[in-house]
Amino acid sequence: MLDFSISKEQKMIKNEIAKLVKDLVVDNAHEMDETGEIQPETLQSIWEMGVSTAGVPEEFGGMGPGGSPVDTALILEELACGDMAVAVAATLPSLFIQPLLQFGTPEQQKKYLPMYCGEKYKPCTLAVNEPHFRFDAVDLKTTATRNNGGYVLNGEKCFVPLARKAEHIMVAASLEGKSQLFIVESGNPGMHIGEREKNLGLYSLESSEVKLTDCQVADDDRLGEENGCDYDRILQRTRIGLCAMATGVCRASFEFVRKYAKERVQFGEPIAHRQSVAFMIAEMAYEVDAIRLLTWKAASRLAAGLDAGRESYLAKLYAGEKAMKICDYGVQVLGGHGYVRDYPVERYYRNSRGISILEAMAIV
Amino acid sequence: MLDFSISKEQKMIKNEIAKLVKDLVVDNAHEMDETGEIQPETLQSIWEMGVSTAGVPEEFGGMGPGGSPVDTALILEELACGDMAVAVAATLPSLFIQPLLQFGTPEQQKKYLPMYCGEKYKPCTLAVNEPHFRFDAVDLKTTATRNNGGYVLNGEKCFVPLARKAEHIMVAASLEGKSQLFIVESGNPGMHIGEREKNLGLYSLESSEVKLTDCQVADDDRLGEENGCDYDRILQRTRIGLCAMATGVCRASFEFVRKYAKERVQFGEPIAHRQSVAFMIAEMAYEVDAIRLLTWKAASRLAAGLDAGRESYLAKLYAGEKAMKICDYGVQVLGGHGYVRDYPVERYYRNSRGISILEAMAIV
Amino acid sequence: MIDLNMPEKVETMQNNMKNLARSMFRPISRKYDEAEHEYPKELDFFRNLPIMNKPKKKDPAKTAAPKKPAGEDGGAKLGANLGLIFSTEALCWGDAALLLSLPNAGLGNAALLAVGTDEQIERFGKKWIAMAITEPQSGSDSGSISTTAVLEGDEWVLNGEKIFVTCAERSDAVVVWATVDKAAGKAGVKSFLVEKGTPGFKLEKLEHKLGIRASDTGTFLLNNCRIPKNNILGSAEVKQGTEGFKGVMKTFDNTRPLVAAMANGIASAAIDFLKEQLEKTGAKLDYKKNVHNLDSVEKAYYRMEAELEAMRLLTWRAAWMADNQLSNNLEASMSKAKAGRMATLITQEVCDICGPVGYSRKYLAEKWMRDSKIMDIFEGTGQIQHLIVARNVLKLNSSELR
Amino acid sequence: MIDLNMPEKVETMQNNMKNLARSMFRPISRKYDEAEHEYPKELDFFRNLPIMNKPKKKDPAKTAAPKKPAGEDGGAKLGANLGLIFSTEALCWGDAALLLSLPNAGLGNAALLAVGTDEQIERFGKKWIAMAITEPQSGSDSGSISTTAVLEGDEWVLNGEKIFVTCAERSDAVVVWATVDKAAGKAGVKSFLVEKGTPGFKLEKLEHKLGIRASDTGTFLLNNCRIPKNNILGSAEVKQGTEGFKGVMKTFDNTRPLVAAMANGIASAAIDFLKEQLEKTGAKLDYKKNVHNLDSVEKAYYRMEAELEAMRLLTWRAAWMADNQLSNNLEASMSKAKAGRMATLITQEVCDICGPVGYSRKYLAEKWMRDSKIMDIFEGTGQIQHLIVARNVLKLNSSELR
Repeated sequence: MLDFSISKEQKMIKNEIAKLVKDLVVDNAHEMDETGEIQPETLQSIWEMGVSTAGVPEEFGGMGPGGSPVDTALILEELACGDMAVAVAATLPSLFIQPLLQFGTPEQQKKYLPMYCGEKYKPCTLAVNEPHFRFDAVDLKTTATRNNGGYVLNGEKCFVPLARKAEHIMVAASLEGKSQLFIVESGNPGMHIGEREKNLGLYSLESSEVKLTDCQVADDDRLGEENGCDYDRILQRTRIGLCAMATGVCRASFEFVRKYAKERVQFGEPIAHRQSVAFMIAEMAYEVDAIRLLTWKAASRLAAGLDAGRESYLAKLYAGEKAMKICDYGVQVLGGHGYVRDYPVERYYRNSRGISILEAMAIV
Repeated sequence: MLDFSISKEQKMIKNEIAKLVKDLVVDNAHEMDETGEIQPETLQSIWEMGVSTAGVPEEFGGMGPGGSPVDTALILEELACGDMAVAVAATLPSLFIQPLLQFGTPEQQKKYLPMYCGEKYKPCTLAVNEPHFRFDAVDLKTTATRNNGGYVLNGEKCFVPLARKAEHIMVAASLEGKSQLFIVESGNPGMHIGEREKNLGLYSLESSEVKLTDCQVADDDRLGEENGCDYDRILQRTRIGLCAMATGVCRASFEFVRKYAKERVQFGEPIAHRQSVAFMIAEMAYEVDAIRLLTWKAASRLAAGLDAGRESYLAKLYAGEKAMKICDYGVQVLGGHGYVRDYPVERYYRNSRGISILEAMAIV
Repeated sequence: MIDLNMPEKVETMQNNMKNLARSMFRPISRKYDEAEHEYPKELDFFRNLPIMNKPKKKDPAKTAAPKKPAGEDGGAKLGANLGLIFSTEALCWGDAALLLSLPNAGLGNAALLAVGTDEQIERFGKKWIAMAITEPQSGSDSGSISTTAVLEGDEWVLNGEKIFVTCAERSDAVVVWATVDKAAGKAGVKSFLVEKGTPGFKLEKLEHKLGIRASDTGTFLLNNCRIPKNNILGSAEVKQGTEGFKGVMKTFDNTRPLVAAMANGIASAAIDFLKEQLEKTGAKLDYKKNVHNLDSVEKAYYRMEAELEAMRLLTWRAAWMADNQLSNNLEASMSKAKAGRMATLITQEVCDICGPVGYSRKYLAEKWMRDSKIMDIFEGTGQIQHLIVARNVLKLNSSELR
Repeated sequence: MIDLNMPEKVETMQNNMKNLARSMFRPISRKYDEAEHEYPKELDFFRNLPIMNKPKKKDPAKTAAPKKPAGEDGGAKLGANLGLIFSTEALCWGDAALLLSLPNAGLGNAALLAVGTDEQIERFGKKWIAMAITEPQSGSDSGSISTTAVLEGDEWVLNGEKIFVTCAERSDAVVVWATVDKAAGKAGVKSFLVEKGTPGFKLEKLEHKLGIRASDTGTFLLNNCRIPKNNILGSAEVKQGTEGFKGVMKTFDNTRPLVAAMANGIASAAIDFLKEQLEKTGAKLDYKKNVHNLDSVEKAYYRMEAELEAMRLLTWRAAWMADNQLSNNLEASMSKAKAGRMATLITQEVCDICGPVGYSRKYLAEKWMRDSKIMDIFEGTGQIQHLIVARNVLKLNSSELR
């Protein structure tokens, strides 16, 4: 049933998150970006909303049934509209929990879910990106080979959020030509976690490179053990996660600029009265909507149990390109003021480039 | 010496052509386009300017020294500013003459140049394009193989201007992996010239497909005989020719729209007073200049005897993309009026798409 | 609850429409592009097809109303507007110019059904009715209409010139926009049913166009053209302010998404054509690899397909809102702004990529490039759409943002 | 006679500048991007380099004049403007923020040399002089300057606030734009030399920026700041009309192509970086195959290189015209409009294509994306440039096309 309306429940969740974001994130986002730190209380407050544990059975500490991909997309949009780094950090455990929930063996679920679905926000993470030109999430250079009844991992990962703080990292690696996920404990001697990375965007999100050198993991450290996991399916979900965040970042830029253009007077009139400015804002308006609709469509397919390979691929392609364009317009409308970090549009500008480049930063 | 100024001689040639175009082409271009016919007198008048025979030694009927690639670019811009189909048709013999002049053996020059450098415009043509998806001018599907001391040609060509009227067609074919040119007489039983083609643009330019089926030509029908020709060099020159015509078509669209926008009143003011319209026209203005400058730069390299492979390649890539954009703006500024064939902008729109698609329609 | 999955029955319906377009439109697409102005007699087939005669097909405003209002969990409706959007895209995948030539399905028919009296519907319901709005001096500026209608006894006397009338020759009657009171500005603009053959009503010429050549676009002269008093559509009263005109302009909220759907149809035809070409060369489109690791044409293909998805979703949303009685003035213009522009760019790019195959009239790609361009122009140019979107989101009036 | 081949000596010069940039700028590029506001002491090396001290390097307006006028066959000149364009591009290939931080090469130095008296040049010639134009309420609208200068006896008394002053902290003095007669509008705007340490002249804050972080951009407050009467640059007389202001604006005709050259430099750095990455993977760039038969990144590479060529040629032309005493107001804005915008888009695309390598601060691609954005903003935004181009080609004044 084609339906563009947000349900009462969805509106409620959305409003709650929006309130939290307004109270805790919006006014602090600049400082977090400058200092590189997100207050643990912020992450804890969002954690308590149960965003990452919706859908996790209560026996494992979760919220039980609920949390459709569409709902999660709505939540990610709201969070990223406040700050994308917060959105990634706050929902980071989902990147570990959701694959486990979908593809973990009962033993794996029993072992890990209670560990990460407690009352406290506890970092755990997913390592997909690799630090080289022509990186392709479907064609990983990191390898897993069978060895001694377990697996040996080799390769380099980058942009692994909170890698230094996580006790477990789920690592994507190519096993016999097929991408699979492996759970590596932080103390594993074959895994070296690098210094904090410096990147174009997401200044407040701590991330690191992760080097795997003959990193031995056990048989049951492979997600789904011998059955493995449907890695493509996970990628679909993380792509939609990125799109949902793109919607949020772009909406933030659009809303800021819309207000600014009406207040900023040049040549005797608000700059919003000029077609060149107004038309940029019009384009921002419908492109934000377009990204959101593509996100919703891909998420709708997942919600209906359908494959979203095509939809998530096209949505990420679209969101990656348009997010950059929208956030570029955001800076441009402010002119010189858009170029200084006092205004949030420059942060949106930097963060938006990550939409196309990054993989697996959030999951629906 | 970096110099952006047009010399007195160049200005003179440019003005003469511009006058001819104004007198014979501008007001008739629409009718030519609708009827599909270019008046022979128009071609003859332009022929008499010596555009195609500049540089051809007087002993062969030419104008003797002169006619640098830059000069030719200026001429092609003026002609195409009137009508691109006329520009192609009027200078078509150059596509036969220039390769002969540059790479023909003395015998070949002696045989063909006087034939085509007389007082009368006489069609002869060059066949490069091929009617298939992924056509690539540097990777021809038409083949030439050695046979009985001569060559056998096989393949299909398209968009061959005036093929039905030309007594000789120079055909590009791949010989032992290297593109070469072969002169084929119109009566050759191995060459079948198809019906007049219908295309997106250049309605008044008659063109045809040419099929070569075991088409036997003699040893000395290969341009340059055993030495062959530098086909890449010829492509460089034809690409610049297309760019020069692109400059003309785009300038015509720009100039028409500039005038129109100041006269057309909507909502109580000329539409030129609206930034959305004015900014399109500003972009048209500098993109026309950019195409022209890229054309001049590539032509300057040829004029200095330098390789223009990179410059002609980039210029054609640029011109192909921007010509479409400029001529699209041209239609858009006129709105509904731009969509009817009474106004020339719709013709520019169709013709502009040919810049990127077509190869070897003019030569500098 | 948000759910953007297309219902199966809609997909089936759209496939049926596409098959109809494939079998009825595509085979004659080139023929009537070449035979400009000639009526495609093959379309008479559609005269008796119930689907095209039902009022709701061409009267979205009236029949769109669902039984109960849409809302959160209130059971959002898939109504007439959305249905029309899906069939329009499918038919324009076949041929947009032929769709515009469907008998008895003119914009005037829609206007009649939307605001005509029962008596008027009775009199004109079986006729093919065109719509005449634009004048030589008013393109985007519908408010500056200078054709006049003066009531003399039991007749309206019309004078003026109308251009860009679709189905000018084929139609049986024309809805003509004219002002009954120039001083009243937009509020004075009314529409009138004028039958072919009325003295003083003359088809002056047919336009030769860049594209949609199968559609006969023409100019009418009205020279003391007298029509019955009750041929006015809606009230003759000139209301204060611009309310009346806003009503007239509101029909655009239904027609703009339709134009967007036409754009989507043409764009999808072009993209499908490119896909065929690609697949013939052995390319496999599996939506997996990073676009930077693909062939340039494959990347272009995916980018265009993503744009098409965005165009469609914006269009569907606008129509869905109309079906659910939500004001969609903003969303209608968004869909048209986006789809009109992108269809133009997509068809241009497909021609470019296809090279000789995109340039030759042996194939339809070049036709689609010509046809699609009108979608960025009629029912309000892209610039006008951006203006409407900007005024909406910035909450500026037409004197602040001109 | 048209000849767009670059003379060999110019190519050599540019290569030398590029080598200088490679050895002096690139190694400290990241360091001072991170250490925002810290003066790059390594640049002291340039204090004594003759090339940066020569007036003509920073005084195009004055020294650009060739011995004889340019003209058809008259021997077109390759002068100071073009020379500066070439070296600017080369140095910005190294690092644009460091170029903007070169000692004693501020925009104020250029202004001093352009219009200062001998006495003023004597007094200030050895100083590093910044330029203060923008105010919180006047960005693009230089005509609305509200900082005032009032003559009291032998002193000018200045009051106001100036933002976005490049080299705010490092400079020894600042050229401040202020109005001596608000009622006179643009004609009342004059510029004044204000030395650091003058009472009432306060550096209020330094900006944290998206890019060009090595350049210290700051805000000044002028609070009853008294300077000697002869610190005014040019005449104190308020001329009728806007002639005086036009003169001030005319300096933009020289500086805009310079900004364009900076944009070209950054864009070329990004493109070269992509080329390196491509070549490492074995790609061969030979400018032969149809772009539709290439890998998507190779196609993108060629498209960006073509854009860069266009940006350069438009820039060179504008500077060449200045060197040859031709009015270049239109062409200067064309170059800035094109280069500013495209450098932004090119650096964005290079980051995208390079993926993780484009996103990490281990490499400079992401820095160039941040740095280049200012080129579409300062010295007049892209929108202002389009406005100027449009007014020029359409022959409309600023009240007709606002």
